[in-house]
Amino acid sequence: MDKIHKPKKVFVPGAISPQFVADSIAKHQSKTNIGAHAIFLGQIRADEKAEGHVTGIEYSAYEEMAEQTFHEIREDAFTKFDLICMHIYHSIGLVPTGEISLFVFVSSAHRRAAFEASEYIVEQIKTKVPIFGKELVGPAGEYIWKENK
Amino acid sequence: MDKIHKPKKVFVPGAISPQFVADSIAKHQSKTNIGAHAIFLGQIRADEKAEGHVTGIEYSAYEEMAEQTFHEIREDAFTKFDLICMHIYHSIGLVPTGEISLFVFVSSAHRRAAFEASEYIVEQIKTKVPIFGKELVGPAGEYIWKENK
Amino acid sequence: MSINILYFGMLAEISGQANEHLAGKENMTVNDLKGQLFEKYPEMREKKFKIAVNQKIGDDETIIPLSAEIALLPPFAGG
Amino acid sequence: MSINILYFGMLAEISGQANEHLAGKENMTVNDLKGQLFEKYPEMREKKFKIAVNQKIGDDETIIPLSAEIALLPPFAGG
Repeated sequence: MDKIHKPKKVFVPGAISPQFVADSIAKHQSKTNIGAHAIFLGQIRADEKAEGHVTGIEYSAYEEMAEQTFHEIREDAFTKFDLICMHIYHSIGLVPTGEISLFVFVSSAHRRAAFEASEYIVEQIKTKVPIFGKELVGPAGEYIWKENK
Repeated sequence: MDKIHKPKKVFVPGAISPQFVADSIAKHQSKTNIGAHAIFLGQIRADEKAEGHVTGIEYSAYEEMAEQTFHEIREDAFTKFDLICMHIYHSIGLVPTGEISLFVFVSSAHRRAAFEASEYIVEQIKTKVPIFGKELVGPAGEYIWKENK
Repeated sequence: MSINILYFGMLAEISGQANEHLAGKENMTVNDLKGQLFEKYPEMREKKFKIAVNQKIGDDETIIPLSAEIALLPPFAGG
Repeated sequence: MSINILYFGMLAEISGQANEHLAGKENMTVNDLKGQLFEKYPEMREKKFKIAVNQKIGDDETIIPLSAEIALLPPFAGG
């Protein structure tokens, strides 16, 4: 499956659950050439803004372009790093504070490739994928458009 | 709890389950200052040796010194990186091929600290902690003493 | 020639819609389109955004082909 | 003076035990102890190992204090 690198569905509605992460890990235990997994999880912070605390982020995306960009990031990372598996999941829609909105999971024989790929992929996602986020703040439900640095 | 940095029990008997990883993640969802989790998992490879495939690793340790060294690595990492939480778990005893023997879990407000700390901690563990491993190979149960590079 | 424009995030708020068709002309550039947009939606002048032409980020000189899909993309916030 | 020595991994296999007490003397160094060990277990000469004195890695010149806990540590394999 992974060798063909078919475009995969990245967007999942709402938060990504810890159980989903566990199930993904468990699926890789039959791949006995894997020695290292690096997992990155993005979690929604309750940042303090002038209007109040952030209570969640509502994600939207230019989905067709985003899925295509995720696919290109995958292909590029497989070329650059000696990886066995790679999975990327991103939330779409509302993700409340404390919940997970990004799950990047790379696996390799040795740790170096996993570490490097994990960081590289996250940076690529932050800068290249057309995903937009409304930070919901305060009890009145005001919002601020989020911008990656 | 995490601010006091009390020495924590690192060794767990046998393999570390994906469910254990999920439970650890879930416990961090109430910490709403966390924005990034980096997780490293070491998985046992079925490496091919002259005597046959590796079927598992039997870990032993100089436990008192190892726990103390893990504690020093923790303290050092908290000083070096802007972390909110850090957890390290390592197997002791037999871990079969495909199962997880190391779980390093760091959390921070922003991704950079989590990435850097994750890699640093894993390297420190590999070189400084007195843990020993017998790679069990082939059907006859022969073994080779493992050595980190 | 009519151009299909998709608006995202705060740009959809300014335009008040997720997409619309604007009149275009042959060999129109992204810069030409921006001029039209700024005239119609003066608020967009102050906003930071990129324009994707058929799902590729273009620059001001990029030519807009016939029946292209144009998207106005505010700053990215994924992750 | 008697020194308590812990053996780990392949060194425990060579010594045939997890720990033992060896006779020591005042101001004995790690190097002196190695000499004793190599005499008793010639096979250890070819093995790579570190010696921990009271849970700190020592070098050849490290003095072994009274009632120290000594550990022979083969290459680490954690992770």
